[in-house]
Amino acid sequence: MKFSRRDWLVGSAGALAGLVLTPVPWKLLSDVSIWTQNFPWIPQPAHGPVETQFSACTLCDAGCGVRVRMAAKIPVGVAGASRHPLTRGALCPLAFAAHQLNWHPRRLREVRHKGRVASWTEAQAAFQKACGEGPIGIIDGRPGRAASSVYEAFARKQHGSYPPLLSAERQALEPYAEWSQVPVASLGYDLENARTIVSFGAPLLDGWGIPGRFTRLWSERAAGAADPGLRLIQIEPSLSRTAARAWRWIPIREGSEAPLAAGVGRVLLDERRVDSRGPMPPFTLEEAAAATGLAAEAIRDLALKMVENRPVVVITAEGNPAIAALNVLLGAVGAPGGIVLKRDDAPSPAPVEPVSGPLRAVLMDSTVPWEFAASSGAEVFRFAAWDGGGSSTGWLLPAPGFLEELTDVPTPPTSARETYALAQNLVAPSTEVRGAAQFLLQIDPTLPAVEKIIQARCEQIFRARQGTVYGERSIDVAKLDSVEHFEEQLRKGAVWMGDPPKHSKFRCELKEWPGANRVGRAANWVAGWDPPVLPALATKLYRESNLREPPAGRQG
Amino acid sequence: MADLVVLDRRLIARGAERSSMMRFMLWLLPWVALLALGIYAAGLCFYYGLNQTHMDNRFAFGMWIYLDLGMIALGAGAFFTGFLVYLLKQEDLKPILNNAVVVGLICYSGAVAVLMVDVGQPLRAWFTFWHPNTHSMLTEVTFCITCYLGVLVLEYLPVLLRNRQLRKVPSFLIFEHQLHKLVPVLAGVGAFLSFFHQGSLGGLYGVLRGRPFAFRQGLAIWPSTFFLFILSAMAVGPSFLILVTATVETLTGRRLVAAGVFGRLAFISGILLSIYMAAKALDTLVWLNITSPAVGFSPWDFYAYKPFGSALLFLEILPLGLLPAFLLTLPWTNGKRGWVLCGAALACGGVLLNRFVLTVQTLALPTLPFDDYLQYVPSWQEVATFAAVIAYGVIFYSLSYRYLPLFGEAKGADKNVSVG
Amino acid sequence: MRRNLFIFGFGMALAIFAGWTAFPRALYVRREQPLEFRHQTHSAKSGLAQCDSCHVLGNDGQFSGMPANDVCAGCHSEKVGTSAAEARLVDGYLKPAVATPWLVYSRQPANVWFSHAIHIRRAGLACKDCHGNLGESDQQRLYEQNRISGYSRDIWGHSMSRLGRAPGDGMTMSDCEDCHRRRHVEVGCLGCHQ
Amino acid sequence: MSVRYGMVIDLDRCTGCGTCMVACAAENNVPPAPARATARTGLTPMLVRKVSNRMEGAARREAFIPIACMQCGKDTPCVSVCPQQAVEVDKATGIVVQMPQRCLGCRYCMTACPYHARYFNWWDPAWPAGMEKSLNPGVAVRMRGVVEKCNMCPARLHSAQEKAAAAGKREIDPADYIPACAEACPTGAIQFGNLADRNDPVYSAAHSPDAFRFLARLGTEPKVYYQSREAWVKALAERDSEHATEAQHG
Repeated sequence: MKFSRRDWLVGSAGALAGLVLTPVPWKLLSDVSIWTQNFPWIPQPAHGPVETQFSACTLCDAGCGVRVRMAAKIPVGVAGASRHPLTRGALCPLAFAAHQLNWHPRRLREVRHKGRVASWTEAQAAFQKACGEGPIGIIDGRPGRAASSVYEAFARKQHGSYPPLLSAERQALEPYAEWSQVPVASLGYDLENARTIVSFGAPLLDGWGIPGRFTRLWSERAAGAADPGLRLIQIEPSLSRTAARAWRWIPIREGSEAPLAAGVGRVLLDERRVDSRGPMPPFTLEEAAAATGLAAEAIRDLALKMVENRPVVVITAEGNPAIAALNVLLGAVGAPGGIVLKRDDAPSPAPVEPVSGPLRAVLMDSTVPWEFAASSGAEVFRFAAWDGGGSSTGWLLPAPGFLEELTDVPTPPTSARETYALAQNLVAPSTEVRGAAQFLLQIDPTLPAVEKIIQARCEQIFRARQGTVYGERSIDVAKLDSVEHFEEQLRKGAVWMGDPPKHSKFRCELKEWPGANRVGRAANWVAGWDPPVLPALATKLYRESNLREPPAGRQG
Repeated sequence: MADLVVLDRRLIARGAERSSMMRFMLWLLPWVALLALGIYAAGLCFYYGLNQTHMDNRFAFGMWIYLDLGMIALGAGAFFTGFLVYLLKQEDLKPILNNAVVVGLICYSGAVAVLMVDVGQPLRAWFTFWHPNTHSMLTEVTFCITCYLGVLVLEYLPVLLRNRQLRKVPSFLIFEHQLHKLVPVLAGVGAFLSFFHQGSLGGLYGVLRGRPFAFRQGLAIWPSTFFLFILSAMAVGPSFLILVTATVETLTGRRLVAAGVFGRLAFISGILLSIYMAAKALDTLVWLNITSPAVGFSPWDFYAYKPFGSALLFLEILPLGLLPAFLLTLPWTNGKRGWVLCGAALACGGVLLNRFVLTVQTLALPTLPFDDYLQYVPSWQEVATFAAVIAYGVIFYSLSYRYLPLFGEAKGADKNVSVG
Repeated sequence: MRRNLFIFGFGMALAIFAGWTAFPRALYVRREQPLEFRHQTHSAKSGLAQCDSCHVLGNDGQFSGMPANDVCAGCHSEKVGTSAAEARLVDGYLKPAVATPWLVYSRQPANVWFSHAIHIRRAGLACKDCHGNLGESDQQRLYEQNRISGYSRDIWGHSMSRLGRAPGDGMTMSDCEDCHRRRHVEVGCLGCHQ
Repeated sequence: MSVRYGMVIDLDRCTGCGTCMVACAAENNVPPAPARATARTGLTPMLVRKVSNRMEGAARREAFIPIACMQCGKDTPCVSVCPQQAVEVDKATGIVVQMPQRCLGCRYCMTACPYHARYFNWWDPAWPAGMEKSLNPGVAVRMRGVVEKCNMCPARLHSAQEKAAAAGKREIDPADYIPACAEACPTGAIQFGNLADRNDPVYSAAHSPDAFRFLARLGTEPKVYYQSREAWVKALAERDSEHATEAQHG
């Protein structure tokens, strides 16, 4: 029999009817619906055992305590460690996405020379050659670490230079160091005991110093109260975050901080509000008023507010003697609640005397701010975990990223007490990276190893038998049985904090009222944030909302 | 080409005068081009996602939803004429019926097509049928529109089967005959479904208690907009039919319907429009004085934002509401074609404005006290996608008109045939 | 007329036959496990009688699922026996510390949250209530992957009709729902989704 | 005992640092913004908004308002409108749950939300190469074309429940379940807890004289409360409070 077209139609009709009685349509529908709910191209989180580790954040010199959530040995979340005595679990916004930084598109993955890809051996050879030819300069963004002493030792041996590079907060403390002959590293702000804090444009609530420390203090003692126990007076031309939340905001003309300080000084001295015979400021109250755009009465009122509720301390964004002088006038230097000694001064080794002639080469540690430019002429060996862009001169050497190397965290500049912590290498670097210290050690194996220096530092602290270790529980160092135990605690993410020094008094006086000269770089997008890049999720803050200005000099 | 012309001739009903193949092609050409562009734009949206549009998190609905609502309102003529002819036995409107079905089919299929581009995961759109949320107006809309689209297709079939070539297949003839008996039933079902989804389209915004500008008190389980939409759709449906037919008449240079038909449609349209206006005025008063203040929004604030001043409200009620209502009903204008067309146009404009206010203005207005008033301008992809629907409509209508007896056999008529 | 009927029926029968036989074969692709593993060998011979001697439920509620390398290394630190699989395990995975890429029969979609702790400790379910007698199997089961959804055939269950399934044969959302209904445990979306 | 999770956010404590936003995004695997994204097309389940008393100079005041899903408890606007039950109010916890895998992306719920706390995935989720390794394993990544919002960090609730079950307990330890934003807030401005429990700190905070809710008169009973002692901030609660209206037109 022959099949006609019609037969075909009938047959297929039957087939269609039949299909309905098979799993085909129904199963396909079900599978497709599952597929459309879990498209294979959607990124999948890695699975594996979840654990919690404690460490310190190494992205700026505040060294906040962090709690890292790890899945399958990879950090999947960062949060504050409430055990940390200064930050008490508070962090800056960027730290919460820091664990993603190691995959940042600008992560430096290979050695580069003048923009071209090179190798570690070439870099090493080039550096050794340079060492043979002339003095080497080593720039260290965060003095006081174990790595720092490696640099110092190397500089000594090579008769090179090791100039201290001070952060904005440290430079703000410089004038007092100068007037009192106390090393700047030994000074700090005793915010915990202050009752009035007068900020000349310092972003106290926006990442200044140790971000968590002041925000915690402020939220406990000031936030929302009509007459707070801690008065924050913000002097700033624009209504910043800090100004918006301050007890008083005093808007002044751009750059008229020094005249205002002088005016306030005038009032205090004329009206005998301070018991010091300090030098008279060069401005009259009227001149100050004219310069700042405030009414003379307003300046007087400010002066009275300053002394109304003591102790009071004045904080500046950058180093500026003309404002720092106020603290001397108010007797806030060397007094509780003011600028205090953070340790009984240990004799520090004589600094490496600076090189007279030009430097042959400069080695920059990965903590040096990307904006920092080395002295011209010298061959640059810059270590960095992220490429800030725009640098095709000299060598660019990939350094360990977030939590990729063991490093110690010394006392942050603004702290009123000495602290010490360790940041563990929780993550295995994806590419071959080296820290500057490691690099130098490969060139000169006789240098002290970072591990050894850390052990020595632990030994030293343990011998002194003072201070407390803040781990799962807080334990007095005196109660610890061995230095190993102490070091183990630190390696598990504990923080050591020293006791207040025995004799904290020191004298600090002024010959004449200093002139204004601003030093140091003003606070960055989030003050203190050192890496040249921002975590990818920072876009939430400046692109997906109107909360913050786009980053200045920071790669998103 | 030659045999194409032959085929074309064969498809055209005997005795029907149609323009030459060439002219018809030329007429279609621009529309086809527009259609192609739109399909490309829609393709972009499918491939790259809705970031191709200018909608955003606060302007979550854009011009697509607005024009969907508009089209479906204008397409209401289909169900309403069916309702009049078969259920209210207004036999004299029968000549307009096929035309109404085609217009309805175009509006609805077009709207559904655009909706498929509008949703973020079209592949999962069918979940609504599998896990329906019976409390959602959108569920009601989805169900009714899909069903009614089916009804429209069934209503269109007999018209299609009356094509000269298709008639030749005997079984088709039988089928068509059977369908014909069914048509009154279909009209009934269609009317029922349409009442509901026209209503639920109104409900769509009326239930938004989070948007006090659109939120309305309920009668039974439906907000007042539910009923206002049914009324307004019924009111403008016939008006739109008048406009379409008149347009076709001018394009083809033929009288397609008996003189009386426009008058009847206009009168019905006008009466319903005036009822609608009364209802709307009442509703607006209730909203101004009770609904809005009750939830902490002083209603006149909504009109404090330019360009959407309160002028818009009065524009909708007076020149685009009462005026056309009069033009369409009053004997001394109802008779005159010009006035009728003008009235119909105003009426359609009024309802389009109403849909615009409810969709676009609602989203532009702030709710939180620290929100700002928002602007939104559709992207070319949005515009093109929608233009494609218009093009599709024109093409579909042209083909139907050319090869199917939309207005019965157009006998005689003057010879100066232009397009169509 | 009769002829039409016959042809119609023929087409129908053909479709039904194909739909029940050829379709399932076409829908799933068979995949090899990285190693040849027999539960029975381990439970009987090596005295690992209990499931939790390898699949551990921690006190924090975490379930290990597929045992990690160090668990296997507990016995297989050096080659036990001479089979090729053994060599692959020790040299291929344990020594270089590469996680064994097991194909998991009961792997659920990413948006599913299932807690062994809750089902075992709180509801008191036994492993075989969901996984059937996988533990006694003396053969390594065939892993069939759905070409469309990408999940194991075990999720839908072996019989296409889903009739008369043994426990562990079928782990779809409706299977979860059925069990919850039977035990009168009501949970919302959050109960099982993430 | 029924649980009703909610928050009390102290606006006088909020410094607008944005920590909650980043912590939220990291916890919930929210992708970073693609190049073309703006503040209007972003994905910010927790969004801090800057508001002012609309004055200039020394009289100007600013405040920061963290906005997440308000977890409306009555006539929840987004629940009733969803055509295919992708949104529900969880019976056990009172959390308004959005299930992106069920969502078809019609965005009706977004138009229904008076707080604009719902966000649409306008782009395919994408991270720089390798970064997906750092995603939170407890949260499924959402695909393009669906709506998402704050589900109160369900992954944290899940691990708390798992922990409780492992210890043979039925109720979770409240200390184990704190959403990322509340945990991250450096000033403790965000308090999270059980509003149904009279002994819970959030209960008393929510009933303090300074507490208020935005657009409370819509009658949707939000479970996110705010508090402030400043009159002009309180005045932002309702649209027709004279201060607010004056602020618009002034």
